[in-house]
Amino acid sequence: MDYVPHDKKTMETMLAKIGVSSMEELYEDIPKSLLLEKLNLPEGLSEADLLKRMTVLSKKNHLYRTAFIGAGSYYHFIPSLVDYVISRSEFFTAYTPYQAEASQGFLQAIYEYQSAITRLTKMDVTNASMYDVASAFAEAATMCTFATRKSRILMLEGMHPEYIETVNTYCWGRNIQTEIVPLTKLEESLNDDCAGFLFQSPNFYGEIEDISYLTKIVREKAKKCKIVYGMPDPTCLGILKAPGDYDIDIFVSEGMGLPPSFGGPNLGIFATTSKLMRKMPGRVIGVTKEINGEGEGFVLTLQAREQHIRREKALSNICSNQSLCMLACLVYMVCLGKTGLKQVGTQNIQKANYVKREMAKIPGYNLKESRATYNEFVIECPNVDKFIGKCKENDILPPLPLSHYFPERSSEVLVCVTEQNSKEDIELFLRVAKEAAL
Amino acid sequence: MDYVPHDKKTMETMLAKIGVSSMEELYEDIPKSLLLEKLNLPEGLSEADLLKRMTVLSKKNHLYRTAFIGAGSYYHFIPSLVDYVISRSEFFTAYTPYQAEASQGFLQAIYEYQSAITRLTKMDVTNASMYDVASAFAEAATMCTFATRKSRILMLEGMHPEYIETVNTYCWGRNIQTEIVPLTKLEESLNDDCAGFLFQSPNFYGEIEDISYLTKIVREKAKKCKIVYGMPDPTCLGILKAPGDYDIDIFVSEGMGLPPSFGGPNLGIFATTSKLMRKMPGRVIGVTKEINGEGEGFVLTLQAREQHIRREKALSNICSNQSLCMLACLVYMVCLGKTGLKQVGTQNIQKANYVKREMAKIPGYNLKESRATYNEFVIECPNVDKFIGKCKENDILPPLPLSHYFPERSSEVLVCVTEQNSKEDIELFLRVAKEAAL
Amino acid sequence: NKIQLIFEKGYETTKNNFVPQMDIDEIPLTELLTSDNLRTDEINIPDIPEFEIVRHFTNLSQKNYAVDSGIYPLGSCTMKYNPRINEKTARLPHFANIHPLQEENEGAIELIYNLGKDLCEICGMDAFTLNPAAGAQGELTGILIFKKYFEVRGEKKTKIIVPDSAHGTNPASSVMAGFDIIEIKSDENGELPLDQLEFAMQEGDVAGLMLTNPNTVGMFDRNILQITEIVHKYGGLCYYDGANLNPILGMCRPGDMGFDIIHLNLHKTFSTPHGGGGPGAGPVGVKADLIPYLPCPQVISTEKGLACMDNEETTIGRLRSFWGNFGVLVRAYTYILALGAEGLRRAGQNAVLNANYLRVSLHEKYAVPYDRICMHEFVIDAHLPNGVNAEDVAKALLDRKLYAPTSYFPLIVHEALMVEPTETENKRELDRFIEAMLEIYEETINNPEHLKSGPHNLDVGRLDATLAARKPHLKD
Amino acid sequence: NKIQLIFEKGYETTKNNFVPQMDIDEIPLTELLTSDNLRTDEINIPDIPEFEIVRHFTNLSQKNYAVDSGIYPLGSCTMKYNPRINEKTARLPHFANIHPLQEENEGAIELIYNLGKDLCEICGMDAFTLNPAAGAQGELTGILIFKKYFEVRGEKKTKIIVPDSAHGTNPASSVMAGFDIIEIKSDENGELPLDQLEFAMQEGDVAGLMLTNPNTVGMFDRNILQITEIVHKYGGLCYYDGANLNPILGMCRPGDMGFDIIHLNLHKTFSTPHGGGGPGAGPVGVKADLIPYLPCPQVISTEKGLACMDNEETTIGRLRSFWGNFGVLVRAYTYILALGAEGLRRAGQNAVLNANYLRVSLHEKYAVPYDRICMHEFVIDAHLPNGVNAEDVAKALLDRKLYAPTSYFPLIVHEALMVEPTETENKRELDRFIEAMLEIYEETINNPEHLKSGPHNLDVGRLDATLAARKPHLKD
Repeated sequence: MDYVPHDKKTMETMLAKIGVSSMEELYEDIPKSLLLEKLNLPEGLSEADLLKRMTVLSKKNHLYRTAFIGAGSYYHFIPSLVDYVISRSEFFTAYTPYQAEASQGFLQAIYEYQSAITRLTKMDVTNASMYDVASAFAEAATMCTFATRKSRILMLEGMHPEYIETVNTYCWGRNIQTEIVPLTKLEESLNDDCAGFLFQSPNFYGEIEDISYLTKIVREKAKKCKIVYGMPDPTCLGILKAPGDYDIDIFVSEGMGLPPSFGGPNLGIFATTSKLMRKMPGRVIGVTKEINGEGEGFVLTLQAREQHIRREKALSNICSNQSLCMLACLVYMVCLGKTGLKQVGTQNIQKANYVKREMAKIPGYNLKESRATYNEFVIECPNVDKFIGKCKENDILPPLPLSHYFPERSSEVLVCVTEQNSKEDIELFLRVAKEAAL
Repeated sequence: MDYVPHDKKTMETMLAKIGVSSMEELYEDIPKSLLLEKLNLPEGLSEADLLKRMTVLSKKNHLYRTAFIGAGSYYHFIPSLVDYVISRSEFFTAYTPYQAEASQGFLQAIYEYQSAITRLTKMDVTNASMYDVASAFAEAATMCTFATRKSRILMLEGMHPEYIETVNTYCWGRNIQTEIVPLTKLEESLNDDCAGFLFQSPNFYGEIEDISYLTKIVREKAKKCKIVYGMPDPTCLGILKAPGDYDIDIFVSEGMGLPPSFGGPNLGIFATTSKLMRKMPGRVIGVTKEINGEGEGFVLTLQAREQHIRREKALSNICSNQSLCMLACLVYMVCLGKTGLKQVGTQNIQKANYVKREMAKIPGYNLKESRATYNEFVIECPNVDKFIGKCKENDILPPLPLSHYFPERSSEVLVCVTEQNSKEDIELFLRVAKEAAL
Repeated sequence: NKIQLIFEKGYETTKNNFVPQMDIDEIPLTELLTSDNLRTDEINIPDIPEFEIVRHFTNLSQKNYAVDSGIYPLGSCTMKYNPRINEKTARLPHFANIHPLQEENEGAIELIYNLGKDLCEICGMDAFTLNPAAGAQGELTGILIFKKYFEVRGEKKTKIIVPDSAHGTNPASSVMAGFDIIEIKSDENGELPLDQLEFAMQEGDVAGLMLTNPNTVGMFDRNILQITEIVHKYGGLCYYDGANLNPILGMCRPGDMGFDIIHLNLHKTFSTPHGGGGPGAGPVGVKADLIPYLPCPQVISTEKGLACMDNEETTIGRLRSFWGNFGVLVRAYTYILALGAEGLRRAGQNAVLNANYLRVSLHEKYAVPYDRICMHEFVIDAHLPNGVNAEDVAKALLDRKLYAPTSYFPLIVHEALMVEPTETENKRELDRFIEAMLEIYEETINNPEHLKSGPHNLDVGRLDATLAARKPHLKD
Repeated sequence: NKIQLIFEKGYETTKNNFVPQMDIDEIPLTELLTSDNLRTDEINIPDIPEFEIVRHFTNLSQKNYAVDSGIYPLGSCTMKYNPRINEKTARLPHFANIHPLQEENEGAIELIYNLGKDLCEICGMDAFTLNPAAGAQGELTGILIFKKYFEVRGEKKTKIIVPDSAHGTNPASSVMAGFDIIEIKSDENGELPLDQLEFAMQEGDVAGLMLTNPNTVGMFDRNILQITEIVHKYGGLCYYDGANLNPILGMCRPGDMGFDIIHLNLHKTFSTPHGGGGPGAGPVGVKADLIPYLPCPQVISTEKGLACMDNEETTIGRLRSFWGNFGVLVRAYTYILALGAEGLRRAGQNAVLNANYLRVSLHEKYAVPYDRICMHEFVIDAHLPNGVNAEDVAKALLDRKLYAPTSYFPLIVHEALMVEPTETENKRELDRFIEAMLEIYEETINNPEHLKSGPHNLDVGRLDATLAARKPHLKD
């Protein structure tokens, strides 16, 4: 199966028009020694065989009936409208709307996304998406150095290990120094050399940081230092104070409205203040007027920051990003609206905290921290392996053993509970936990 | 969850404009004694709960890995484009294109369907679909009586029992007499009182009738009698002579391009000759010109035959039919094209006949008929119950035991093999048959 | 804007490849078929590149107004929103891919049973068959039950009463069951005159009455209880045409009004998509004494659970193969589960609210022959200034990216525009419609010729339907 | 045509109901959160009726040109057909709904491994990472591998050579890895001058070269073997920007040309949808000696089967969370399985055929600065009669329901229109494009003002980009 429309006769007509006699002649610029006979790949499949093959392959993954894992990727209910909208081929088969006048549909949608994100976060401006929250954190770190002309980045302990690794990679590239600081050593680590202070809340362990304290201390101790606040699951904004209500400079997050899909695609939300607008990487859409009329329309704007104009002086190399995912995120937000967003946030915190309380009552299970948590928490188990095994036996995707990232923390798991876990799921899960303690 | 957009304030504004003070006032025409307090139905569900509920309900059906059953509903591969097209909401949320100028898209598609069906069948004209082949047979029988002013309908033995029942129901309604005739008694049954002669080929048992003989004998023995040729699975037309190549008057068939879906929706294909065009029931699209211009466009036409104009003098009460299914059928046909249609036909006959030959070699299994078959055949089994049971154990949807329709034929099954049965499926099936014979 | 048919997009040796690769040894087709049945010519459907097919139909779809485009106020068609979740549930693999004859069908059978029970509650009936594939087939089913009922009782009844405001399918269906029609003229309120009904019933050979209530001018017949009483008094049956059930959802029930048989249109009242004209589904509900006549197969509840009943002696028989348009039933059941008791009532009420809001917003400029509180719809008589008529108004609406009401129906209003907004239209869209209608009214005075020559902004100008019927061009 | 944002479509008490019903007992939120973190204000996103959302986005989609609408000849973007089957496989529940950290992931891991292997074969490389989320992130990955490679070897290399025809991402990515740029001017054939390359490499502190081949003017650099040889001679590495891989699919391989690192754009060459600007995927392939530097996590084949490798000492680290844009990988793998060896080669060849067909059909009227057999694309220099420029031509194409080529890139051609039709365009569509271009040329002579003030047939007229940047209006 291929998707070339031409038949032989058409090809011959076209070759004649070009003035060559064979396809091979079109490749005369290529040194003979480079020309291949044939790739060592199997023959193409028919659509029927392809679908069968891919279905069989997919089923080598196990799909659990219910899941109690998060750790950066969360199971939330996605309204049917989301897939309806992103399956409209005028959206998914378009490209970056370079020709604005023929692309008002997608441009308006991006503008609406920008508006919705600023409404949700109460930040001043946002771009039209980054790849994910990890790389958004990394780009934010870079941006801090541009904004401050300093090159020391502090990350508060408790960030997702993969986000820390990502920030480290990007910063190493630009020769920016990074440090991970525990809360207890924060004050002493801060100084005027700091370009940026990054923290995650709810953090990797599900705990909500004391953001007012963090921002206060940074502002006091580190002049000019930019504050970057990030999170993996923005559904918490349905009940948590908006990022823009705190004294922060940049907000980053993973998106919403997409299935886990083994970790991607999703999107990175990236928002900042008006003051830092022109230091922000990534695509942005603005409203403008017709040159020869009074009508309004949408265009890509602030392109002077970008690589295709600025080349080596660009703020980042990011160009195409995650537009269709951004569209999904927009549709998710407007489907839920303020009421639904609040409901989701409420259900997550209530259900997760219910499980947390109930698990802590089971002999052998101990909570390690007392801080408020959203939809995740860490708990010490009497027998992690047995617990994980029993979950699987009951077709429950088990919590993440912390040893996955921290080999030394072999007795703890990171439990996630969302609105998708029904009462029955939760009861089964608690029963399994009990059994695993025996 | 409901889909009413108004909030309270809007409702109040509208009620005020109408000049009433409550919703209840709008129902003053209804006798008080009829007014309900509340329906005895549960509360509405959220979309998330709804999807879960329906998924659980659906899974009470077993979905087999592979199937060897047909008997009027066939598993064929459906190209991904079919669902893409019928999922375009401009198609699926439209209605019958009464306002032609704003509905040229669907009208053109129907016209293309009409063109494709006449190309496939070599009949002169077709309507834009009936409900299914059973009711199409029934409408054809009625049409025969209109065309001949006679009221005796003969059906050749071997038609699907459900089609016969359907024809009987419709004919009983109009006080038309029906008879089922075995091939051996056909000649003596035919006479000039016959309005129509209906036959199915491949028939219910998968056998291909001798159509040339049938048409010859009907033309000889029954003056004016119309001949109706029908089939449950038109994929056979990829390799079988076109209906229009025989001396028949009406062709009916089930559609293509749709999943079984427990038997519906699908569509009834209905085609006839130019001569009988104005006796044909159902919607038809034609090309016409602009009144004030030179442009061409599509409109519903020949409406003078239909119920909304002719009322009690209409040829049928059919109006809305199966348009979206018709669209699926069109997309299926153009996706496959002449090459694909021939491939499907070839694979079905080859695979089914391979299984037929191989099964017949297994001791205890006996073919009952020697006529040519397409993708189905009847075979006598040593132990039907054991065979059916073993199929299910191997996650094979088993062939239909003929006893389902004919209690006396308790040792036979109707086996169907299509292009969807891979070599592995077939080998497993044959192995199961062998085991069931032991 | 030349028409380009899909067939013009083929190429000679294009290789689409949808079908599984052949994996068994073939033998010559001539060994399997005779020369009399083997096709030797090529099918005249070209091989068209996949991408061209995608573009072709994407493009066609964009030339088609739909409910998703804007208001679709087709009277008696109930063009409400088609929830996307319905499309998802109907496509669940364990619904979409199960065979109608497989034994492990508990989910499907349960759905059929539950949906039937819910419809009984909604309509006040005792049993439902979900087999009929469309409203029209439902009507036929219902009228065949009339026929069977009297046949079994040995009563000779040859006529059915239908008001002149009825849908064309009513008389057409009656004739399909061998009945003659007695047409009764509606009175000045759009209601059925009781005296004429009684007069007709007295004849003795009348099987009963087919009635739409609310009727096609949007009026709920205030005498409904007397009507059904009269029919029953003379041994007749009452048939309820459910096309207009939407406004009374959860408010009152045809069964309570005295109807014996009812058909529904799931694609109208229960939100399954109209699909450009199908697939629909036309369930038929009956009172207890008519259950024996329902078509087969039926799902019944027994001590051992649900079961399929196939061979009742008195059944009218079978209407089509298998179980009906099951995929449509899945959607309708999804809808009922979504709305629940309260949602259904809200749907009905707001359908009435929207219709009356349109009516009072338009009746100063447009004549509304039955101008009192209506139900789901109302009818305008568009005898307009300067000879502008209903068709001209319809085309002018299309030009404004709106859809037109049902035109020239019901027949009792000459220049009828039958307006049914449904409950899912929001006020902003209703106001857009009102504004357009008032603007069109101004144009009837200021620029009537422009209206008479419309539409002007669409893919084609006004098309010649007469020419189409005179010289039928039904294929390329 | 007033803009109406989705937020204007809300109602106060609308009850959308998507979320599961709460089924456990709640405790006051104030017991779970402090006043410092509990949100007390309402989120300023209205509750909008479901149907309005559906209509809004359906309507927006119709205001958007896409590959499904017609030719989309954006040079260097490879806007080919996005097969529908890819969408289906990516949505298979066992792909779409699996968690990145679950252990029972054999299918996903196998897909990643197999796709990597196939890409190795297609590109002549030894290993691939599929983690990068986009071409630009792939470039960054590649350049970080440069950095690591020299760091580990203890060599101080601070510069990277980039031709002036390069994509803007090349210098931007290089800077992100701390390198300075040496820009080399392309010669009159659009190729890299060997002498200047050698001169630059001789400096000693050059890490290597980034090259697109065929380059952005569509020319395959005939000296490619000498180029990579020169770079290697001075200890440098050669980076292949895979944006333009499409025309050489199955014909020749970057690995064989001497490249050490390559990134691909799956959304270009391997047909995954561009999605309005993402999600894409930017796999990076390397020769064997660079494998230790690949980002983590990697899938490797071991004696016990496939395994995930995470902690290689020498890795450049992690580029993003988890495994990359897995859903995009599923689509690309589906595409490769569909095409196979023969199909990939046919794709490449026909991309070249189509580009050259357009080139020779246009070069009489339009200046083509590098006017010889091109690969997948060619560049027009649109200095046209009466001062008509590239932008004017672009808008005139939009007016004709076509899309415009990439404009004003590459920078080495001033009024550049960079035309890449791809192999999935059929000849009729190519001819429609040619006809439009020739018609536009006539118009430059007969009616240049009309062109300069276009577009005229779209939702909006030409928009003022300068104003947008001067007064940014980035939200409502």
